Amino acid sequence: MAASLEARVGPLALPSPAMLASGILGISTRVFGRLLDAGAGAVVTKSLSVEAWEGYANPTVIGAPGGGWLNAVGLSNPGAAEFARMLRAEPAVPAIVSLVGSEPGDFARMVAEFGGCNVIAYELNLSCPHVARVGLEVGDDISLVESIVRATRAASGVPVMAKVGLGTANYLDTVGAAAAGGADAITAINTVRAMAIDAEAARPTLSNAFGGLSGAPIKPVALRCVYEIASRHDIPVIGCGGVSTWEDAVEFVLAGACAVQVGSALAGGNMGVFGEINAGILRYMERKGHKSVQEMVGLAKK
Amino acid sequence: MAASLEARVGPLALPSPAMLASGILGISTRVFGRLLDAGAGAVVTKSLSVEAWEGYANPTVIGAPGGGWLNAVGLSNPGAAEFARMLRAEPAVPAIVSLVGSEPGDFARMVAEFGGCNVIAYELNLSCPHVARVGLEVGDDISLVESIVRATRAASGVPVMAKVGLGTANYLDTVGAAAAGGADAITAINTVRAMAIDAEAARPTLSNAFGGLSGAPIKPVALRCVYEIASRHDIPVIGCGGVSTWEDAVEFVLAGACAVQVGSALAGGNMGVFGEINAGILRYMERKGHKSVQEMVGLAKK
Amino acid sequence: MPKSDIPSARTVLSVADETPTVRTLEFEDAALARAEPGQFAMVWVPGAGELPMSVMVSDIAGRAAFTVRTHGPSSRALYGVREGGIIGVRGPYGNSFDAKTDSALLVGGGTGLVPLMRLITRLPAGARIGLAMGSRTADEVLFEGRARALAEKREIRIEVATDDGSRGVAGTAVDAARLLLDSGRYAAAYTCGPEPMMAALVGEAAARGVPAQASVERVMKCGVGICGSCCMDDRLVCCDGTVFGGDYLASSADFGRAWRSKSGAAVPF
Amino acid sequence: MPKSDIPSARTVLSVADETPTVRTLEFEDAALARAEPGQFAMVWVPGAGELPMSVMVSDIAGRAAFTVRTHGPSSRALYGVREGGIIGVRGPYGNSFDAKTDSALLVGGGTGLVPLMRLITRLPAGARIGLAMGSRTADEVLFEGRARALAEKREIRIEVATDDGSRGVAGTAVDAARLLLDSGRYAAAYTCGPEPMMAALVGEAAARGVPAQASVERVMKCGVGICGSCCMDDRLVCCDGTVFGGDYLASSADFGRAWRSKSGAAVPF
Ligand SMILES: Cc1cc2nc3c(=O)[nH]c(=O)nc-3n(C[C@H](O)[C@H](O)[C@H](O)COP(=O)(O)OP(=O)(O)OC[C@H]3O[C@@H](n4cnc5c(N)ncnc54)[C@H](O)[C@@H]3O)c2cc1C
Ligand SMILES: Cc1cc2nc3c(=O)[nH]c(=O)nc-3n(C[C@H](O)[C@H](O)[C@H](O)COP(=O)(O)OP(=O)(O)OC[C@H]3O[C@@H](n4cnc5c(N)ncnc54)[C@H](O)[C@@H]3O)c2cc1C
Ligand SMILES: Cc1cc2nc3c(=O)[nH]c(=O)nc-3n(C[C@H](O)[C@H](O)[C@H](O)COP(=O)(O)O)c2cc1C
Ligand SMILES: Cc1cc2nc3c(=O)[nH]c(=O)nc-3n(C[C@H](O)[C@H](O)[C@H](O)COP(=O)(O)O)c2cc1C
Ligand code: FES
Ligand code: FES
Repeated sequence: MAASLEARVGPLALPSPAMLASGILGISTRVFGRLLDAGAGAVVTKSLSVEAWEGYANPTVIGAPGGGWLNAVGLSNPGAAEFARMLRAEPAVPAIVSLVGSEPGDFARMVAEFGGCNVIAYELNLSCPHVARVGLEVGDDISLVESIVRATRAASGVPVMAKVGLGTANYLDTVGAAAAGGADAITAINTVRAMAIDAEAARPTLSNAFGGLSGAPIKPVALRCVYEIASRHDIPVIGCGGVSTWEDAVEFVLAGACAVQVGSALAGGNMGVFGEINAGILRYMERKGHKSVQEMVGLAKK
Repeated sequence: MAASLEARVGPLALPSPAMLASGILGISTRVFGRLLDAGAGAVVTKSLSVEAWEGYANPTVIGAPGGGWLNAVGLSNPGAAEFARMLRAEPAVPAIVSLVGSEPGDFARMVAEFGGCNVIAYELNLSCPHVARVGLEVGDDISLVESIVRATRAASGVPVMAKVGLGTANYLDTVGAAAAGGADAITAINTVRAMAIDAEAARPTLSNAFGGLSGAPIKPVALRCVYEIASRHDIPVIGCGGVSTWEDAVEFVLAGACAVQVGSALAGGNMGVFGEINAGILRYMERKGHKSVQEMVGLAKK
Repeated sequence: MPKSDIPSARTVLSVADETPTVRTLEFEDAALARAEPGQFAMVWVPGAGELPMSVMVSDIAGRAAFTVRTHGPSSRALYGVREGGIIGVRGPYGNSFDAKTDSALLVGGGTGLVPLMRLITRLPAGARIGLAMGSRTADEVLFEGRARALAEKREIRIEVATDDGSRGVAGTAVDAARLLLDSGRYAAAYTCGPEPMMAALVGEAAARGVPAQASVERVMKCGVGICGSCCMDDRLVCCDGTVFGGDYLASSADFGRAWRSKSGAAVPF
Repeated sequence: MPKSDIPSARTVLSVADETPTVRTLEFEDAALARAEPGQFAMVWVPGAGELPMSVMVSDIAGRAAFTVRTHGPSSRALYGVREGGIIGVRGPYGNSFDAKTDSALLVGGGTGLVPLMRLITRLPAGARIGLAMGSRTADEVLFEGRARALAEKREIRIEVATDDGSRGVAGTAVDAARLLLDSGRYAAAYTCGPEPMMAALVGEAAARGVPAQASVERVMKCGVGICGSCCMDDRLVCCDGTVFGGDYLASSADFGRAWRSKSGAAVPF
C-alpha cells in the first residue's frame, strides 16, 4: 500500500492535511477553487460576522521586521448572509466557514444562514487579537467559550472547530472549555498580538496600532501550543502558524496535529506552496515508511 | 546643549539606555567589563538561584527556523553566594543582579549575599518560560509576585526591577502586582515559550523539549507589551526582546521604554552592537532635535 | 517577507503641481526607481492611511515618484505632503506591461496615465507611440509634455479627450483612442484608468484585432497576495496583476462589471 | 541567526575505528567540509545530547567527519552511531589556526589531534612539518598514517609519546614535542589537547622564542557567543577562540588553571 496524504480531522476526511488558514484570500469563492486545485486539503473562509464589517483603515498588513507579517485587517467581511449567497453559487467548492461573534446567539444565527451551501465544517474564531468584543476577548472568557461552542454545535450538522490563540487567559483552559462544549477539533494558533512602530514617523505603523504577528516568527510558538494541547487534551488539533514548507507541516504533525493550516506562506502569490507541501510530506512518508498521516500524529511526543 | 545618551530607570542613571539582558554572557564578571567598555549602559547578570544549578543537558541553545534563537539553558548558574564572591572581586564593575526563586524568602536570602558587591539594582526573573517552580510559574501567580517584590524591596538598598513575560496569566496583572509590591521598574519581556521538532529525528530538538524564543521574531510582541504596560501603568519600563539595531532601541523608547536590553543580538561575538546602537540613537536624537532619551519616552503613544 | 514589505520612511524631495488637483512627489528609492510599468507601491501617509499608487518615473537617477490626485482623506493627505515631509513606502508589487511591440497605443484616463509614462521609457528604441489621454477638463490634462519628453526621438502622436469637451474630443480616452486605433498603425494597446473606460477600450481593440493589456485597480490592503481584498474572478490583482491581457479580460465575469468593497462585498461599477 | 545554527540532520555515511576507543564518522556537509582548522561544530545525537566537536577532514570532497573518543554519555552515544544513523550538526563555529609559516610544529594529545589534521591540509605547500602526538598507550596512537598521507610531499617528522611508555617517549605530547622544538627547525607551534599539556607546551615554546597557538576546550552550550558557558578570562572560547595566541595565553588568569563547570562555577584543572 502506497503512502496516502489523506488527513482525518475528527469526523472529517481531507485529501491533504494542508489547508488554507482563515482570512487568507478568504473572501472569494472563485479563489477557493484555485487553491483547492493547487492542492489545498480544504479552505477556511475569512471570519464572518452577523453584519458586514469594513475593517480598519490601511495600513492593515505590513511586513514584520523579523520576518512574517503584522496585520490588523480588523475582520473586514461582507457578513455571513452575503457570504452565504456567494457560497451557494459555488456548490462544487467545499468550504470550512469561519465565524466570529460575541455571544452564542450570533453563532447560531450565522449557521442558519448557510442552508444550501457546501459547508463541510465551521471554525469559530475565538482568537483574533485585534478586534474588540470578539475573537480573543471571547476566547479569554472561558465560560462564554463553552456556551458558544455548544450553541454552534447544536445549530450545525457538520463538525465544529474552535480556533484558539494566546490571550490574557490560559489558552489551555479555552481549549478545555471548547472541548467541554462539544468542539470536534481545535485549531491553534491565531496570530500573536504585536505591533510595529516607525521611528521616523514616531508612531505605530498599523492604523489600529495593535495587530497580529504571523508567519515564520511564530512557528516555534505555535508548535509548542500544538504539542501542549495534544499532550493535555484528547481532541484533534489543527496546527497553524508559520507553516511554509513540508518540514513545517511534518513537524506540526509529529507534535500532535492531525492537519495544518497555511496562511502567510501564500504571500507573493505562492499558491504552489500546497503542491510542494503535499509532495514533500509524501516523500517523507515514503522515506520513513509511514502509510498514513494519522500514524505520524504526535510521534515526537513518544 | 548636545543630545545626551543618559538614561533614567526610575532612580537609576545609566550612561546609555542599552543594557545587557540577563542570561546573555552573564556568568563572567570579566566579560561584563568588556561589555561595559563596548558601550553597554549596564549589565544584568545571569539569573542566580539560592543553590548552584547545572541547567539542562545540551542541546540548550539552537537557531530558530524563523530567525532568532530557542533556548532552554535551564537557568544554570553557580548560585548567588558563589556569584557574589566573583562580583566582590570586581568592585569596578557595576552589575544589575538577576535573581530567580520560588518564594519571598529565597529572594531576601540571596540579596543578603551581595554585601560588599557593586550591585546597582536587582532584577527579579518572574518570566523564564522553561523551568518548573520558578520564573513564569511565579510570574503567573499574581499574589506571590507582590510578596516576592515586597520582600526583595525590603531587603535591598538599591532599585528592584521585575521582569515579566507571556505566561498563562495576564502579564499586565503581574505588572500590577509587581508595582503594588514596590517594584521600581518593569523589564518586558523574557523569551516566549516555544519549541522545535526535528522531522528526521522525529523528536523535540531541545533536551527539555520546551524553551524560549528570543531575537528578532519576538520584537513586535515585546514592543506591544511595552506599549501596553506604559499605557496602563505608571512605572518605568525596560524593553527587551529582539533589540539589535538603534532603530529597534528607538522604537522601544517611543513605545514607552526608558531603556532597553540586548540579548540575542550579541550572537556571533557581536559586542560592537552596543556602540552601534548608542551612535545610532545619538544621530537620531540630533536629527529629530531631542536632547534627552527621557523626552522621547512614549512619544508614539501621543 | 522581504525587507521591502515594511513601510520604509522616504523624504519627499520635490513636489510639482501637474494640474490644479494633481501633484507629483519625488523621493529616493533604488527599488522603486527600477519598478516596471504597471507595478505599484503601497504608500503610507503617517496618520492618514496607506494607498496603492503606481510608481511614477523621475528624471533623476535613483528616484521614483507618485502622482496623486487629491480626492478622499488619504489621497488628500498624500497630496498635502510638502518637501521634506515623510511618507512610508513598500513595494514594488505586481506584474507589469509587456512592452515588446514596435507600435504601441497607450490609453490613459486621469492618473491612470502614470504607469503609461513609465511604459514609454520601456518601449523599444524604434517604437511608434500613440497616446490617447482623457481628463475631466482642459485644465486637468496630464503629462502631455512629459510624454513627449519621455518619447525622446520616437514618433509620438497624442490625442486628448475631455469629459466636458473643453479640449480635444469630448468624451473619454476611448473616444480619443478610436482616432488612433482606426489609423491601423498600432500593433498593441495598453490602458490604465477608470475600469468602464478600460473595458470599452479592450472591446474596441479586440474588434480591430489589436491585442490589449490593462492595468486594473482594486481595493488593496496587503498588496502581496494574502488578504484577498483585490480579487477579480479567481485572480489577485496585486500579484497576478495589475496588468491582465485582453483575452482574459474579455472572458472575465468581474472586469468592468464589479469590484469588491472594503468588506469584500461585490459592488457593480 | 543563519540557517547553519539550526541542527541539520546528517546521515552518517561511514564509520571507521581509529583505536579501540576512537572512531571517525563521515557525512556530507558542504559548510563543514570547508571548515578551517580549529573550528568546531555542535553535534547532536538525538536523545543523547549535543557536544562540541572539532571538524575532522575527509578524503572525499564535500564530506566532513568527527573523530570521537567514547567516554561519558554523549560521546558514547556519538561513538555508537552506525552507518545510516542520523546526527544533527550546526556550525562551523569559532576562529582558526593561522597557518602562515614555513615550518610548523604540531603538538596534539588524544582527539586534540583532530584540528591538527585539518591544519596539515592548510599549511603551505613547501612547509616543513613536525608532529608530536601523545596518547595513553601504544594502542591509542591516533592518526599516524593519516598525518603522513595528509602531509603529501612535504617533509613530516613524527614523535610519539605514550603515558605508559608503551611506545615512543614516556610522557605527554609535550615530552615528544621537546625533541622537535630543540631541533630549532620549527618557526611556529600549534597545539590542541588537554589544557595542562597545552599550557606546558606554550611555556616551552615561549622559552625558545617560538610563537604558539592553542585550540582551547570549554563547556559549550550555545557555540555562538550568547550563553557565556565557554568564558576564559574576558574571552569567549566559542567565538574569540577556539584558537588563542601564546602571548595572550601566557597572560591569562584562567588558561591552564581553571575552567567553568556547567553551572558556571570556576573549577581548577
Ligand atoms: C494599483 C493602483 C494604482 C493606483 N495608482 C494611483 C496613482 O498613481 N495616482 C492616484 O492618484 N491614484 C492611484 N490609485 C488610486 C488610489 O489608490 C486611491 O484609490 C485614490 O487615491 C482614492 O483614494 P482617496 O484617499 O481619495 O479615497 P476614497 O476613494 O475617498 O476612499 C476612502 C478611503 O478608502 C481607502 N482607499 C481608497 N482607495 C483604496 C484602494 N484602492 N485600496 C485600499 N484602500 C483604498 C483610503 O483609506 C481612502 O482614504 C491607484 C490604485 C491602485 C489600486
Ligand atoms: C571545541 C571543542 C572541540 C572538541 N573536539 C572533540 C573531538 O574532536 N573529539 C572528541 O572526542 N572530543 C572533542 N571535544 C570534547 C567533547 O566535546 C566532550 O567534552 C567529550 O567528548 C566528553 O563528552 P562525554 O559525553 O564523554 O561527557 P562527560 O565528559 O562525561 O560529561 C558529561 C556530559 O556533559 C556534557 N558535556 C561534556 N563536555 C561538554 C562540553 N565541552 N560542552 C558542553 N557539554 C559537554 C555532555 O552532555 C556529556 O555527556 C571537543 C570539545 C571542544 C570544546
Ligand atoms: C491578513 C490576515 C488576515 C487574517 N484573518 C483571519 C481571520 O479572519 N480569522 C482567523 O481566524 N484568522 C485570521 N488570520 C490568522 C490566520 O488564519 C493564521 O491563524 C495566522 O496567520 C497564523 O498562520 P500563518 O503564520 O500561516 O499565517 C489572519 C491572518 C492574516 C495574516
Ligand atoms: C541563552 C539565553 C539565556 C537566558 N537566560 C536568562 C536568564 O537567566 N534570566 C532572564 O531573566 N532571562 C534570560 N534570558 C532572556 C533574555 O534576558 C531576554 O529576555 C530574551 O532573550 C529576549 O531578548 P533578546 O531577544 O534580545 O534576546 C535568556 C535568553 C537567552 C537567549
Ligand atoms: S491586496 Fe491583499 S491579496 Fe491583493
Ligand atoms: S558557548 Fe555560549 S558563549 Fe560560548
